[in-house]
Amino acid sequence: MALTREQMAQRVARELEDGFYVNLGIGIPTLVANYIPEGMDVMLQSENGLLGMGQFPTEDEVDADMINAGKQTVTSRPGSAIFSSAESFAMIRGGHVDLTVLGAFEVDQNGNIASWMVPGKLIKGMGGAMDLVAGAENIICTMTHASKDGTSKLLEQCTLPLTGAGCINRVLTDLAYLEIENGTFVLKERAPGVSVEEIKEKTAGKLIVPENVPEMTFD
Amino acid sequence: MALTREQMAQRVARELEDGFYVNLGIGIPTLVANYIPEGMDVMLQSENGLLGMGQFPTEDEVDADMINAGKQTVTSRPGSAIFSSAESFAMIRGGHVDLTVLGAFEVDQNGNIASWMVPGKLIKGMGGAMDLVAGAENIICTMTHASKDGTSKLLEQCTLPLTGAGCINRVLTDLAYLEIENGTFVLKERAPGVSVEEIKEKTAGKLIVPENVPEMTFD
Amino acid sequence: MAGFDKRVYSYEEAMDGIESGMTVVAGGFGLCGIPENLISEIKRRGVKDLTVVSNNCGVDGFGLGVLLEDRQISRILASYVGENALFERQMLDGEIDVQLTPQGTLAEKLRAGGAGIPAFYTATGYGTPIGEGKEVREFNGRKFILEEGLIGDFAIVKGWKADHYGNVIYRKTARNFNPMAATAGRITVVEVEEIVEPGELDPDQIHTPGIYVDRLIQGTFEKRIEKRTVRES
Amino acid sequence: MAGFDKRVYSYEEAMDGIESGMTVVAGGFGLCGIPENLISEIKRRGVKDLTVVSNNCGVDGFGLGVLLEDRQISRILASYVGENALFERQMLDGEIDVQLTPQGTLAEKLRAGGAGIPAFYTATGYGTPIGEGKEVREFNGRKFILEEGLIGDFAIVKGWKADHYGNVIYRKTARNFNPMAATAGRITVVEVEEIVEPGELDPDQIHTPGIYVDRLIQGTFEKRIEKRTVRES
Repeated sequence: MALTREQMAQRVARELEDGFYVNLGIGIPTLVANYIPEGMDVMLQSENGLLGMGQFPTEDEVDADMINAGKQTVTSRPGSAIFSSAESFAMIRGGHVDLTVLGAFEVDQNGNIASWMVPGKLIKGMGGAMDLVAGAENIICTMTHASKDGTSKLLEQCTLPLTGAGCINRVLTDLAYLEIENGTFVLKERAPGVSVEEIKEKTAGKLIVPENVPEMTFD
Repeated sequence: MALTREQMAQRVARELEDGFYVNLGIGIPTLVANYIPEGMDVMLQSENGLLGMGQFPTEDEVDADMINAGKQTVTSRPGSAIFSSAESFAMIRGGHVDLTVLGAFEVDQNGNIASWMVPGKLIKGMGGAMDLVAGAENIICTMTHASKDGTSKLLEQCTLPLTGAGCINRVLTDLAYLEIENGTFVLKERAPGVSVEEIKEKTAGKLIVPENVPEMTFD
Repeated sequence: MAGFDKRVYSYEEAMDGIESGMTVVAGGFGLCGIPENLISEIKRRGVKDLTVVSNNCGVDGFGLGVLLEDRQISRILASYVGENALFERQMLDGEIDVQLTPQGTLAEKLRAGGAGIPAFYTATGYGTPIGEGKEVREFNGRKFILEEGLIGDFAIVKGWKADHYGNVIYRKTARNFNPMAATAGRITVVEVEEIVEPGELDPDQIHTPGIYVDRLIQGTFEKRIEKRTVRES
Repeated sequence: MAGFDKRVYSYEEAMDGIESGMTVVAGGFGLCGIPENLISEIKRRGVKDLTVVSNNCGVDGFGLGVLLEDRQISRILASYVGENALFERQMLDGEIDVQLTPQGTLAEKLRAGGAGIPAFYTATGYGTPIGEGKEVREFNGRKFILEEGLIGDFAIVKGWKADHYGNVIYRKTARNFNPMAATAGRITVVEVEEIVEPGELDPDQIHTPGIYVDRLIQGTFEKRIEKRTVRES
């Protein structure tokens, strides 16, 4: 069975470490915040200029001056810091964020990522995504493994305009967790009940399948 | 009579305008602060990171955390702002300071300035001088017109290593106030009792002498 | 206006000198921390053919979006231009030239422009359409592209508190692009919620020193919220 | 050290891992805002062949000057190195390689290094000995030179107050180079006068966000004054 969005978030959360500064993109990445393991502390960075993002506000706490990078009203946790967008991207570009999680349309075996533009469709802009992928050493892409018609999104070469070149080394799809090494995807884990065959079939890029590919487990 | 240091500062102060942000170098430039005309407000920038420098502190006010760019203890005036050195030089480099006054060893007819290094002597460093001359649109150099043995310091071409190239357009010496235009010094005012002849004699660079060169007056 | 008193008392005076064809740098992220009233004044004046530099372009009927109604903007540098149907139509119709710029690069272009840095290298956008036509250069085995600093004829900024001298403090994430915008205008106009006497703000806590500010006005703000997201209390 | 608690409780722990041959970026201007005790710990450890990046090099017997006594520094990037007889002798004897760097360029090199900008153009130093051998480029009819960003193996920083997470506030002109230094260390160590609980500092008023800080220690400071200049009260 393919992973649900929640399971994907849950699996990504296992990559967190205590004391990590993390930037979570919109969509599934945002859900990762709900699965931070107990006893572990993670600080969320919001690229508009907030380190230490808290929960959504209660109706009483709503403050127009307090939003996240998705433009949603938020709160900050005790010990947070607020700064300009230039400072925020200095952190990002300078590699100070420990982990970035973001969605993608396509990823290829050379670590290229396409996530911001589908030619012919309306282009809304890349926001901070290009800065995030260029700045973080440590990025996890979350995406469905293939489109609904079965077309792979893990490619030999991205077909859509890139967000970043050679910057991705970890991908979590609804079918598998893979790493990218030396121009190839390496299958590390598969979703419960998903066969290696199915993953092979839905991966267009070069794929190395180790002898033993453990199944993910979820409580 | 050549101007005294105090008269030089007094003459420079006439270039101030109400609302000017000004950076004053060490030496005669520092004295300019004593001659700000009454009713005029000028804000002093200190390049270590202070806008709105005040007087020296009283013995009771001395604070090791409060110094100027000359490393002297200072105070700040009400409405001052304190910032990092990167921000301070962003202001300077970005041309936000209205007037910079600094000393020099030599200036030449192309607006080059040498003020930081005499080869063979110990080199202590340029501090912020190179940033200041490159950043300000509006710089006044204060210096003696010639050395004690009569050698001119207003040259065709600087002989000492430069602090900045083509950045000076106003010079106040102990003998004259000059502007630099199109590769030549232009004599604008002379010190009381100093003859045009003496200035000509002590100016090695190309010098234009207008028909009428007014004498400076001091109260 | 004598000495360092930057206060003006009408929005007309605040935007005096703005003309068609100028470049306007605007602070704000989404609808948060935007100079609402300065934008309204630009609309009122009807100046056209503006180049706008701003992370976003407001929404239909609010923020910079209001300048679209009379087609006052002909060119925009922004990182994200969704949330705005009128904008999309004008973009698709070719009425607006949109230069999409990564958010961090946009922030840094303004910071550089204000700081007298004509250009800098960044890895952001290398190998993407954003890097096309830009100089590529390698430092320590990694590839970077050259991006230029940027300043505008006017910068319009929303602060929280300021003193007469134009020393400004921002509030929470309404800071965003405002501090860089403030440094990057030939004329910088700041509107704030409260103006206090010089000496009332702690010099250590000024976000935008007054040297960057040419005009200062106190206004009232709607502060519309784009995505009100709440949890059960 | 769990989660974001950056506190350490000895200077030995604070400078753990520093080795001979490393590059150390130090905050401070003159003797103002210098990390006195972190410098003392470097002296105590006796590591040699250090490259020091700092606006100044202290005075004889205080600040970075103490590292000269046992010849621990072999190279320094600074804008001004007067006020130090021992330094002058080592420089003239060729024992120290001094790379004089304009103050604003030094500040910007650290800011760029910390911000992931490998290089930038500046007019500062063009046409001077500082520009020799550096790429010259024209933007808008004016000449600029290329300067590279810079980071150190360690950054040593003096703050005023910080919370456990390493969010730091500086006091008055002791801020100077400290905020940039804090961003430009592979390991950034901050010593402060007071450590408070997370939540006690206003998030809007943090000068150095904790993300830049690896270790935090509370110390006591002599704060020697280099030029005590007073007026009659």
